[in-house]
Amino acid sequence: ALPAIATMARAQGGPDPLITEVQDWARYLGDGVDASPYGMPIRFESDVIRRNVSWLTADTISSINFTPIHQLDGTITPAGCAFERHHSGAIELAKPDYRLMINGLVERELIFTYEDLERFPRSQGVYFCECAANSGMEWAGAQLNGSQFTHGMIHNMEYVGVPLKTLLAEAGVKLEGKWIFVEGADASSNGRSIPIEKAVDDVMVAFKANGEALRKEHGYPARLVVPGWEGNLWVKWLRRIEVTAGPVESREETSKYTDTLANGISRKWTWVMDAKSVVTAPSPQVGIKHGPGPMVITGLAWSGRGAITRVDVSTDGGKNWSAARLAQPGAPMAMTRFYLDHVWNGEEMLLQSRAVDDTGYVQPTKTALREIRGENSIYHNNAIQTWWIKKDGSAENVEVS
Amino acid sequence: ALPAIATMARAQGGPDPLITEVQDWARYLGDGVDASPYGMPIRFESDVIRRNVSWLTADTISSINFTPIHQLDGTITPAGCAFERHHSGAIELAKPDYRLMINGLVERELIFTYEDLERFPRSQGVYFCECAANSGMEWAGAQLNGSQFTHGMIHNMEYVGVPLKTLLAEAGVKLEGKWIFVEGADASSNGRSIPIEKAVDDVMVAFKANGEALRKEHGYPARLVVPGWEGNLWVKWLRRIEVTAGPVESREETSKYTDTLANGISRKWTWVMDAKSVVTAPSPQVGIKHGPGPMVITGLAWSGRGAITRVDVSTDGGKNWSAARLAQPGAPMAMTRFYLDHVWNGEEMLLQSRAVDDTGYVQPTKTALREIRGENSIYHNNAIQTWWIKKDGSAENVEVS
Amino acid sequence: QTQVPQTDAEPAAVQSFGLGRPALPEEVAAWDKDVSPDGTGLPEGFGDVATGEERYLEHCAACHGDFAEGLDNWPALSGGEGTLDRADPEKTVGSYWPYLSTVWDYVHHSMPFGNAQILTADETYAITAYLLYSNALVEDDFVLSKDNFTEIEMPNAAGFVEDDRADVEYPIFTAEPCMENCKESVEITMNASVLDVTPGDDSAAPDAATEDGTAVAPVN
Amino acid sequence: QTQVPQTDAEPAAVQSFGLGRPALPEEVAAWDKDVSPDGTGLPEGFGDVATGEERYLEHCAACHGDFAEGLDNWPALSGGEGTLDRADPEKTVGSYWPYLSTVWDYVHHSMPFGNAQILTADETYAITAYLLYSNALVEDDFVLSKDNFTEIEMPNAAGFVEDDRADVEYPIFTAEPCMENCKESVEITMNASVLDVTPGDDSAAPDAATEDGTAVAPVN
Ligand code: HEC
Ligand code: HEC
Ligand SMILES: [Ca+2]
Ligand SMILES: [Ca+2]
Ligand SMILES: [Ca+2]
Ligand SMILES: [Ca+2]
Ligand SMILES: [Ca+2]
Ligand SMILES: [Ca+2]
Ligand SMILES: [Co+2]
Ligand SMILES: [Co+2]
Repeated sequence: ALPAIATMARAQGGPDPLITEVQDWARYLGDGVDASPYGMPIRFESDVIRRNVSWLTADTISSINFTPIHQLDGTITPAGCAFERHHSGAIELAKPDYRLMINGLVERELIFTYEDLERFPRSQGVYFCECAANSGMEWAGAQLNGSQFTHGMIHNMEYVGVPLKTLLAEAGVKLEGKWIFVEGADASSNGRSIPIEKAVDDVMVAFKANGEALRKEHGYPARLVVPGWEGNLWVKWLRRIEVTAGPVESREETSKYTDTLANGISRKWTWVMDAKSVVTAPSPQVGIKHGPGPMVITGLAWSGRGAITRVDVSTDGGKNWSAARLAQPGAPMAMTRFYLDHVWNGEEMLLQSRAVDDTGYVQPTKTALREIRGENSIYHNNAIQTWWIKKDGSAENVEVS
Repeated sequence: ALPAIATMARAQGGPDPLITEVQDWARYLGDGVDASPYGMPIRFESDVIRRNVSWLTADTISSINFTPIHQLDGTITPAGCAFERHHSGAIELAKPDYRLMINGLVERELIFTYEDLERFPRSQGVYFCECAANSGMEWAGAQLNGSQFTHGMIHNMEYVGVPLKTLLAEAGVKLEGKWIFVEGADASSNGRSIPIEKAVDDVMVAFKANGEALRKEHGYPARLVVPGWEGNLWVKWLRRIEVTAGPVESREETSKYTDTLANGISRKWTWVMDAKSVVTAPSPQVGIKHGPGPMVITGLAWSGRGAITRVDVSTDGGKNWSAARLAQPGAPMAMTRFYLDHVWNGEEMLLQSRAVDDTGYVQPTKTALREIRGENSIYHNNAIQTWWIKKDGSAENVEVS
Repeated sequence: QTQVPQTDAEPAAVQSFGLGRPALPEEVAAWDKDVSPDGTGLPEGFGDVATGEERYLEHCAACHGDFAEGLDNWPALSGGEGTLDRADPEKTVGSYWPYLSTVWDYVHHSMPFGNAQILTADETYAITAYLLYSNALVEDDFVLSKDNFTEIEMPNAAGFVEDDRADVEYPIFTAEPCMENCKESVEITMNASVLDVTPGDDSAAPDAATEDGTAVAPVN
Repeated sequence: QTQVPQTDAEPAAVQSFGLGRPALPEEVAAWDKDVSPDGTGLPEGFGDVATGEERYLEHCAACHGDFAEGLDNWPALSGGEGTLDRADPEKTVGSYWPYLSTVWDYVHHSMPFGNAQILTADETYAITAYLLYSNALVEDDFVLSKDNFTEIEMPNAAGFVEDDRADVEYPIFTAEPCMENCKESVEITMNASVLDVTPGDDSAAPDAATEDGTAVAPVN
C-alpha cells in the first residue's frame, strides 16, 4: 500500500506541474532594474483601486472616492489608492507657482514660497485622515455592501511638514487672535475655521506623505494636517492662513459638516473623530473562499482622541466578545491593525469589531448612537459595523438587534 | 513716504501676479475622483525615481538600482521608488501559480498555496532592507556623487506576513535542524542559509509592503523579511524553505557577500547590518539653493542591531558635533529620520552624521573601518559619510583627514 | 555609556527665522475675501432681487434650477422649511443656513461651479438677494447692500449648538463594555442587499435606491 | 476602567493549523537540488574536462570567455591567484571559492544566465571539471563524478573566518564619542569629482573610472 502521505497527494491529482516542471520564470530573465524607474502595482492587483459611487454626487468633480481598505493590510495606506475628496477637482499646482499667505491678526503679514517652507524645522508623524462623512450613508440603515464603501473615506500616511505653530510664530499672533481660517488654492477654497489652541498644538503644513511629495490629489505641494480631526479641515493646496477673532462660519462649517439631531437642532464644530473600527476582511467584497478551518479576521481601528488600546471582536453579533491582537501598540491619532486568529466552523457569523481608546471611550452600537443623534446626522457615524458571513463564505452588510 | 513694508515688497517688483490675479486652478475645475483609480506622482516630481549606474554591472538584469533618498523625507520608502536588486530579473508570478515548499529536516514536508499563507496568524512591522553592498563603491575612496548612489540601496517599508516560526512549527522542525536554506522562484534562486535561531526569531514571510501587495520587483506575491540582516537574505518570490543540518554555502554566501580583509582572509556569515546614517540633504544631488540663513540638514539612520538612540551631526568635518533631533524615537531595525535645524553662514561646510544605536555602538569613521578591514571588503561599509558644501551651495562627496 | 539621547520629536521653539517676505496690501486684498457673520470682509456694494434673478438665470439656474429648487443631483438652494426634524431633512440656504454671510462668501468665491470668482461684489449682493427672495425671506423689491446686510436674520440661526459630545456622549460611551452573554438573542434587522445600491458587477441601477424611497444620504 | 489591553504584537503559538498539504517525493525532488560542501544533494553522474569544454564553449563562453577569463563586465571564472591580499582582488572560482559544491550547485541551477536549469547532471559535472581545469586545479584528463567530488580541495578553502565583528570591532566602536574639538584640523583628502563616474547630465563616460585605474567595485 502507498504511504498515507502519497495517497493524500494523489487524491489531488498527483505531483503539481507548477513544481515538477521548470516554469518560464525559473528559466528565463525577468525585468531589469531600468524597467520601471517609478513602479506601479503588478497587473494582477488591478482591482486594488479607489472606487467612487456614482449616485452619491451630481458629478465626479465635487465628489469622493474610497480607499480599498478591504484589500490592504498593515496600517500605511499607499498614496496611489488613498481616498480623494475634492470640491472643485484635483488641481495641478507647481512648486514655483505656490504661495502661502499668513494674514489677519498677526504682527507681520507674510508670504512664503514653497522653498521657504522647506527651510523651517520639520516634524513627522503617522496620522489617519478620515472624512467626517465616512460611514455617513449608513445612518439610516445598512446600505453599501463593502468595507471600501462603508469605511473607505480614510487613509493613514506618514506626514512630514512644518508645525503650524512655527509659521504662526514667524508672523506673530496677536492677543486677539483666537481662531485661524485656512483655505486652499482651488476654486472651492474649502475655507475652514480652527481654534488657535488646536492650530498651535499639533497641526502641520505638510509637504510629504509616505516619504515622497504629496500626490496632486492630496494637495501637492502643501496641505494642512490636523491630527485626529475631520478630513475636511485638512485643507489641500493650502494657500492662506488668516488669524481671526472668531470663526468665519463658512459654507463647509455651516451648510456642511454640521450634524443634525432628531429634534432638528444641529451640532456645529464637531471636529474630533471618535474611536472607530471596522473588520476590513472578511467583508462583502472579500468573502471566505477556503471553507471551514483556520482563518484571519482583520481590521483597522483609530481614534481622534488618542491611541487605540484595545479592539474586541464578536462573531455572534455582539453576544460575546474576544480581545483581538493589535499588530503594534496603538499610536495617537494613527490607525492600528488588529487580528483575530479564528477557526471557522463553517456556520454563519455576525462579525463585529469594537474599538477602545486610551480615554476609555468604547465604540458605540448603531442603536446607542441613534438614540442620541437620530438618523439624520450624516457625519461622525462611528458605530459598530456588522458583516453577516454566510455558510458559503459570502458576506453582507447587515444590521442586528 | 511709503511704509517700510511696501518698500520692501516693491523692491521685489510689486505685488505678485500669482496672488493678485485669479489663476486658472482657482477658477476652473480640476480632475474628478474617477481620474486616477490608482494614482502616480504628479508630473513635476518625475525626477524622484530609482536610478541605476550602468557601469556597475554587465547588464541591467542582474543589477541594482537606487532609492532617491536625497529627495524623500520621513522614514517610509514609497514602493514605487524603493531600490531593486535582482539576479535574474524581476519575474511575474501570479498568486494562483505560487507554491511554497518546506522540506528537509521536518516532521512533515509541506506545500502551501498563496491562499494558505493568508490563513495563518499575521505579524506586522516596519523594517529597513539594506543591501550589504550599499556604500560598497566607496571603500577605496569617494566615488559617487549623491546620497542616492552612495546610500540608496536601502528601503524602509511596513511589512505584513506570517512569522516564519509559525510555518516551521506547522512542518515540525526536527532536533537536527540547525539551519534553513531559502530560495526564490526566479532563475537565480538566490539561495541563502540562515541559522535556525534567527529563522524562529523575527523572520517573516511577507506578502504586503506599505499596506498593499508586494510589488513585482520586490518579490510578489511573497518574500522573506529578515529584520536587521543584509538584503540578499530577504529572498524574493520565495518558493522553498529547507531545514538543514548545516549551511549550504551557496554562491551568494561564498563567492559573494563575504568580506575580504586586507590580509586576504574573508569574513563569512556577516549577516547583521551595523548602525549607519547619512545626511540625505543637502547632498551632491540637492545643493543649497537659497543662500545663507536658516536651513534643515536632514538624513536617515538605522541599525540592524536595535533602535537608533541618537544621531550626531558635524558641519566641520568631525571636529565638533551636535545631537540632531530624531523625528520620532528610534524603533528596532527601522529607519529613523533626523533633523539638524541650522543657520548657514554661507561658508563651506563638511557635513557628517554619526549614528548611535541602543547597544551603544557608534558609527565609525572611514579611517577606523579601513584600519580593521582594509579597502577590499565590498560589503558592510557603514562608515561616516562627508559632503563638502561649497560657498555656492553645491555639494560634493569627499573624504577628510 | 553614551550621552543622553536627544529624541524630542518637536522642533525647538525659535523666535523668528526671518523667512518669507511681507505681504503687500494688494496681495492681502486679493486673497482675504472671506466674509464673517458680523459682516467683516464685506465690500461696498448692493444689488436688488430683479438684477439678482437675471444674473442667477445666467450663471446658476442650469444647475440649481430656475427658482433655486435644485435640479437632478445638484443642490437645492431653496425650500425645505420645517423638515429638519423629519427623516431626510431638506437643508437649503433658507431652511438650514444660519448666516447670510456664508451665502455671500461662498457664492462670491466658489460659484459658479466650473467658473468661480467671476462675480463682482454688486452681482453677488444681487444674487444673494435673489436667493433670499426664492426662499420667501424678502419681498421682490428688496435691495441687499453692505449696510443692511447684517440686519437679515436667517430662519435657522438658532438651530445650532456647539459640539456637546463630551457632555452628552462620552460619559455613556466610557462604560466598561460587556464581554460575555451580552444579549439573549441576535436577529438581522436590515440587509444592504435589499437596497442593492453598491457599485459593482452585480449592482442594480443607482435609481433603485431613491425610487423605493430609501434614504441615500449625500456625501459632503 | 476598561479591561487590560491585549497588545501582544506576536501571534500566539499554535501547535498546528492543518494548513498546506504534504509535499510529494517527486515535488521535493524537483526543487530540492541544492548541493552542500559535504556532497549532500549531489546526484549520480560524471563528466570529463573535454566534454566540459565542449559544453562550456556552447553555453558559457559567450559571456565568461573561452578560458573562463571573463569578458567585458561579465564575471571571470578563472585566474586571480594570489591577489586576495592586494588592492582589487580578483575573486574567481579558482582564487576565491572555498567549496566545489558551490560551483556545481550554482551552475546547475542558475546558469546559463537567461536559460537556466537546462544542464543535465552529467553536463554539470563536465563543466565543473572544465572550470577546475581552466583554473589549473586538475589535469586535462580529469573526470569529475559524484564519487570523487568531495576529494577536491579548493585553494582558498581555509580563506574564510566566521563573522568576528562582535569581538574585533564592537568593543572599539562602543566608546563614548567625542563631541567637541575632536581634531586639530580637517583636510579634504579625496573628491568624487576627480573620478567623475556618477550618472547624470554632467557625467563623464563610465570608462573614465576604470581607465585611470581607480577601483570601481562591482555591486553584488
Ligand atoms: C455647473 C453646475 C453649477 C453652477 C452653474 C452653479 N453651481 Fe452652485 N453648486 C454646484 C455644486 C456641484 C455645488 C456643491 C459643491 C460642493 O459641495 O463642493 C454647489 C453648491 C452651491 C451652494 C451651496 C449649497 C449647499 O447646500 O451647501 C450654493 C449656495 C450655490 N451653489 C450657489 C450657486 C450660485 C449662486 C451660482 C451662480 C452664481 C451657482 N451656484 C452656480 C453646482 C453649480
Ligand atoms: C548571457 C551571459 C551568461 C552566460 C551565457 C553564462 N553566464 Fe555565468 N554569469 C553571468 C552573469 C551576469 C553572472 C553574475 C550573476 C549574478 O551576479 O547574479 C554569472 C555568474 C556566473 C558564475 C558565478 C561567478 C562568481 O564569481 O560568483 C559562474 C560560476 C558562472 N556564471 C558560470 C557559468 C557557466 C558554467 C555557464 C554556462 C553553463 C554560464 N555561466 C553562462 C552571465 C552568463
Ligand atoms: Ca478675512
Ligand atoms: Ca418640523
Ligand atoms: Ca448590487
Ligand atoms: Ca537540500
Ligand atoms: Ca598575495
Ligand atoms: Ca559626472
Ligand atoms: Co464634524
Ligand atoms: Co554580509
